[in-house]
Amino acid sequence: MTRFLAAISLVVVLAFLVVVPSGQAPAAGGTLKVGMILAMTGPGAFYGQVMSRGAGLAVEQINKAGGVDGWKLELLVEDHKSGDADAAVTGGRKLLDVDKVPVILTSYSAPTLAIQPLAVEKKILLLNGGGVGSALVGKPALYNTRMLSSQTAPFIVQWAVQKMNAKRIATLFWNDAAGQGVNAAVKATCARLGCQVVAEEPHDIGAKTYSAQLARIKARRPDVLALGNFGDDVGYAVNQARALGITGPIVGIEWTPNAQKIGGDAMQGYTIAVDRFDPAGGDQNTKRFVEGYQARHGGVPEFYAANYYEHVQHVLRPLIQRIVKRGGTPTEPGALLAEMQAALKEGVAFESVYGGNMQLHADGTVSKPMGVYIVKGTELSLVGRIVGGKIEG
Amino acid sequence: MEFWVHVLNFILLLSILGVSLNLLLGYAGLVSMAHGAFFGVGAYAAAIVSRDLGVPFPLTLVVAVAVTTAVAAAVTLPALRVYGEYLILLTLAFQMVIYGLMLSWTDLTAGRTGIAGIARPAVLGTPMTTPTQFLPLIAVLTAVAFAVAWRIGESPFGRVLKALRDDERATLAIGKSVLRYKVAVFAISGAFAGVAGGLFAHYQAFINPFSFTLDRSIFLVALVVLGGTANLLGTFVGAVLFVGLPEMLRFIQMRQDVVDAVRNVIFGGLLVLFMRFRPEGLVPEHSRLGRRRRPAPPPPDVSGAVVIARTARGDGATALVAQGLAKHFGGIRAAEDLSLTLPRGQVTALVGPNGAGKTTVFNLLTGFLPAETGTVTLEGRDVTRLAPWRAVRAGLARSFQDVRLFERMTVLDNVLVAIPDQPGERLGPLFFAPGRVARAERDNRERSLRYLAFVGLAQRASDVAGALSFGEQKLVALARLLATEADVLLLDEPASGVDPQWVARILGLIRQCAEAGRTVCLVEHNLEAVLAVADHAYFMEAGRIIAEGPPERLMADARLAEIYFGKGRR
Amino acid sequence: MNADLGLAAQLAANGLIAGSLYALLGVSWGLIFATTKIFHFAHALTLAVATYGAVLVVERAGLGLPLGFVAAAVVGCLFGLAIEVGVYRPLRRVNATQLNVFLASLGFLIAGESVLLILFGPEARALPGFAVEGIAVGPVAFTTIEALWIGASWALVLALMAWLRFTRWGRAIRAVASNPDLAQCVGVDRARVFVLVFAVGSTLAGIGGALIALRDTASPFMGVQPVLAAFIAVFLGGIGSIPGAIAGGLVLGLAENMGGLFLPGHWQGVIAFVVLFVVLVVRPSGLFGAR
Amino acid sequence: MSAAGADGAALLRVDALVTGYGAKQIVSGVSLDVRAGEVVCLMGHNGAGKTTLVKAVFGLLPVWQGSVSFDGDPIERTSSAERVRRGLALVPQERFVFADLSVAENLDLGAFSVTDARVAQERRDKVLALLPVLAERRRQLAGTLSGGEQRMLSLGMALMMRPRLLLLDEPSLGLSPLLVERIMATIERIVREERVTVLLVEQNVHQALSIADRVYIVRTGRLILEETAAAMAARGEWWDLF
Repeated sequence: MTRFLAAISLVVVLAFLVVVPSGQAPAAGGTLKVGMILAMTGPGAFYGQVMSRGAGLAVEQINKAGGVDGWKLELLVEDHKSGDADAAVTGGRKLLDVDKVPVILTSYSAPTLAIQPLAVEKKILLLNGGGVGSALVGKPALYNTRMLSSQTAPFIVQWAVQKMNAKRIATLFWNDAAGQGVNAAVKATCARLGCQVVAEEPHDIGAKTYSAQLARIKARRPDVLALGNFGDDVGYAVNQARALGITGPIVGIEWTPNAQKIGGDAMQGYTIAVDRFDPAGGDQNTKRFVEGYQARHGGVPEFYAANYYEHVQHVLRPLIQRIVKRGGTPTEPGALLAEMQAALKEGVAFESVYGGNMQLHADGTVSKPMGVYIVKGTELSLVGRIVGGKIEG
Repeated sequence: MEFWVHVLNFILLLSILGVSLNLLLGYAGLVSMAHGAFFGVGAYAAAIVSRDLGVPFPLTLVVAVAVTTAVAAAVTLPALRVYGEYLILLTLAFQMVIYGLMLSWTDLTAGRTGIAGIARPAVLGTPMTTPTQFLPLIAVLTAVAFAVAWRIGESPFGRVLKALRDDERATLAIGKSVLRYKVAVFAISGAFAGVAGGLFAHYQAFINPFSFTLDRSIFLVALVVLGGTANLLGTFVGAVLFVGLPEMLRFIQMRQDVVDAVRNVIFGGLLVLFMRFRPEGLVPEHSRLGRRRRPAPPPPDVSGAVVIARTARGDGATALVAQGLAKHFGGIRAAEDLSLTLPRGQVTALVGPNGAGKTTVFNLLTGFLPAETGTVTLEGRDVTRLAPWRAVRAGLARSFQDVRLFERMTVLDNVLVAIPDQPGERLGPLFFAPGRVARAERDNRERSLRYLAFVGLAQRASDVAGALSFGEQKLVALARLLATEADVLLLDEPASGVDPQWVARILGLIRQCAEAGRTVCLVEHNLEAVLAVADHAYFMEAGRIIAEGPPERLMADARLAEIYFGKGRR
Repeated sequence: MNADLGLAAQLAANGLIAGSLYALLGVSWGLIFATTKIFHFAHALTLAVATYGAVLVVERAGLGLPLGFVAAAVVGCLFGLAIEVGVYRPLRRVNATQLNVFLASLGFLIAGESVLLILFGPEARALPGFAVEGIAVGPVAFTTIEALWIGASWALVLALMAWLRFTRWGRAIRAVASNPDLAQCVGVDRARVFVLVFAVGSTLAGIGGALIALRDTASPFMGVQPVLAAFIAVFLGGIGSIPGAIAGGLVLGLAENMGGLFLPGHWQGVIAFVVLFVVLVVRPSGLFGAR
Repeated sequence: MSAAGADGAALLRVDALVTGYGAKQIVSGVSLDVRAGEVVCLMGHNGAGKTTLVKAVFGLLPVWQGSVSFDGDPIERTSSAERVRRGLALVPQERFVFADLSVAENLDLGAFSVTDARVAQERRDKVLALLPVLAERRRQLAGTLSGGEQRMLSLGMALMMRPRLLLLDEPSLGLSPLLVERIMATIERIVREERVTVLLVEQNVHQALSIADRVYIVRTGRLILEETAAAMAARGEWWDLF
């Protein structure tokens, strides 16, 4: 018995000896480590995969070109298991303590909120391109490069009221900060524009089955169904709403090729207001990204890949350049975060793969080019631009 | 090293939870698939009172403990009625309901988004933020948790829990309120989970339902079982191995998603292999590691006969009178108009053919079965409606035909656990009057050794009971029965299945008990034994007493012989 | 008012759809549990593995949906057998306690799901090839997939009941479930019956998985939720009773959905476990159990 | 005790058998034999180990030491199902019918080892003729039968197996004297008409002696006496043996 335990202790000690030193290597001069905490496992693992590919592509492109002013980038990915705060914090601690990363790219509202205090404590920059919960606004050190649901949702109500003549609107939304943000924004906008929210149905993320919610919605006979959900769930929800005999227009704030595949024919006419990444459109930046992605991974990139590509290529790169230019060291604690704050104070606009620039704000939100799109065939087509808070259709 | 300190903090937090579950699962044998939920209840309680009411840190922990204790005790009440897979399922259902509430009751819990910005505890005005700053607090509380759990587990209280785990009916039969112990251990377990939950909330400063899933509950059960049940060291070893080691996988150059999957494959595979090849876990219950080695008990120089003397409670000529007892199962008459008297200091036997209802009589007398009609009077006191354990406390105890020892406990503990009114069975004295508990324990151990000496098994005191031969087990059962200090002893087939040389010994002991003033009633098929030991006998057939008298006279009755051996055929 | 009636009708239909599938899964798990007394959590893995079998056949090999269902049945059957022979039988040989068998089952599930993840990746995989159309009957609307759920579930459940009732081995299974010792006395080989119930139960789970994937896609962790529903169906109905498991599945499906009359739909998942909790507390023998 | 019957015609021979439950040894070295055509009765007080012995003979419990041979072949390592195929049948002491199955299904299960439906049908007809009370209740659930009827059914199931050796564990337990008599008469008839060899465990000494050829008495897992039924009956008084 004792020998058995002794053997186990030996294994533990040896494992420590083997493993710990390898993690102890300090950030060598010339390499800047970029941490990511993503949904690598669990129901959202798809997003983690796409996001890490996006960022990875940018790192490859930069390193192949000799780095940013001599600084090579290295990507370190940790897993938050699709929303597990414990995993996010442990992964964050590892990135901060062992790898000494000056920046972490995160996704999902909850894990982002969970590691934000660590970021403040260690003075590191936090970039989020996935989570859209309204709780992400105004958090020190955290900058969102994706428009939050509360920013995009009002426009879809506006569209519904103006173009679809909606009087009665029903909402079906993720039961989390992101979905609730949509629902709240829909209600507020409705109150302003004189329509009525007749049903509010939250659903669990990844529920796949919405029959109870949709039956309740159908019974309230809405003119328009507004979706406050994301990812694949959009496809399932639209599909099931049509199958259940909800015939009115369906509007939302997200569309992904995968959701289109799941939704199939039912997606026809689905309308969204969104800061849309269009792989076919855009400018030089877009092209470099899309072509690189296709060459590396095959297939057209999702906007989740685009957002994290952007983080590295269009946010981190200029920040590092600015630091180097004024003679600083970007890996120094707090350097990147301070530079970000300084850049925003100066009103620096960052480039984007969405076509044109994006404007980051001091409260951590972003403004990107927005539009209203409708599904025709299996593609989105632009039906209206949003400029300065107004829809131009 | 912040990261490794963080991992250590996590190991400590989970080992508090493991200890909490080990008290339930390892000591009391109660499965809980809801420990993830208990953990969460504690965390949310602390977070919510901190967020909404601005309650400061140590107080939030108190609230967390109070709420979790109450919730755990409330779950116990339905859980008392169910066993085995039902308890698994009941606690699983509870886990899912609590998790569902955390997700869906968004007004209170903020749902999936979670509660952010939970206040960090402050020491002298500076908040604790880093893992290193937290470590002393977590370490101290973990140490306290282990100490308290160890104190409980290795005390007379813990001994009753183990008895409960090994055999619930037999625990009732030695006069312990199974209900009280079950509720208490669930509540204690809940309190520990509350401590862990509250600490966790303040440590992470953020909680959401993901930390309190069924997966976490499953992980905890696996942790305790793999570490070794009823051994706290095992839980700690398990936490180090299954929380700490996987963190090292982070440093292996592999894709994160694959690493996580590989970790799960290893973990799941280990679970399967352990169940097959080492079900007792890494550190088994009776491992010498993790507990004080008990010195071999010195054989008492005095004979055991002193301890078997009757503790005077009444002094009439009859100890027990039963009148008009009846019981039916469906349409079958198990007992009908049963009346009998047990004279003090005598041995009375119940005889009759198989299936006549003799054991049913014992069950009716001791409250294991509720009688439909009739009364049982013990020393002039009506004990008809008493719960079995209360009947024992009143002085009426029974043994079982199939012995029912607590098989995973030592022989000494089997006897020791039966001694009534031990101060260490109550949590108050256990923690606030340790001197009294220790003195009582010393006395009781000595007393138990005397009981064992009386039955001639003192030298086997530190053996595990399940390893004894059947005959020896019967003797231990007799010692255990005597240790309840009941005056009236109902012995169900004390000599059946025992080698002849043992039979004589057991009968001799029974005689001695009677001579020492205890009242004995026995059911026995070995009629020679009845002749040898009984002063008086009742003859039963089909749930009725049809004759009584001295055994020799009953056996001379041709009519009774015909009933016993069957009628000749025409 | 009319809308409320329509809502009730729609919710009832939803309940019937979900309930039929729960009944099928409940029967598939309950058959194994009643006969072997194994709390077979790894049934969830059987379901997922079999569904991936179907997806591979249809998507990769392009062999058409009917063959996909055959694949689900065959893979489920073989996989269930492998668990019985490779995991449970060795445990029985060392007289493992019920808790230990349960933990081994859990361990196998955890490991197996991760192997699926490593092999096939985390993303949801569709099981294509079914022409989905909406069907409207008065105020009630559903899809052809859901019609298939109901049809296939009931066909399988009734076929199983008939098989158990009228065939020699069916009787042998019921004999072992009813009185294992006596079954041995009449020469029924317990080991063979165990193998048989794992084969049959796992086949049904495989088909159930493919039915689910038709509407909700396949993923490595897809099995747990349906199998939890199966547990609930079985314990609602009363262990050991096939009709009980069917009724339990229907009650569960209806309770979850009809709850929508009073509660927002996202409480669905909670309702199921509240119902289970209450039944276990108030009537542990199940709603339809004899004892 | 000496194993009688050295004439070699023993159908069942148990030699120095040791067995028990879990770690508990209940039967400690029993040797006995049953010759073809005999009715041998095993007696002893409760807990003496009779049922344990019979279960080990039938294969429901593992044989720890010693051997069991049937018709000259060692069978102690074979499964119960195999022993049934060889011609053993056991009617257990408790739970001797499938309570949730109908009478007809119970009987069919008795003939489980017969794969030919016609043969099974024939046997069933014969059993129903022998035990007419079952014929009337064919569709009823066995659990709803009276105690005596359940006993009859259990005998019927055993007969469906066409056993060469029938092990009966206390068939009279829990029955009224009248029913005991009927069961015993039925057993006697079965022995006569079907030429079945029987090893009977019985507490009802008078009844057992009336149909038994020889008797073994068991006490605490060992045989303490073997004699002919006639010699046993001649004692007239058995208190000392139990």
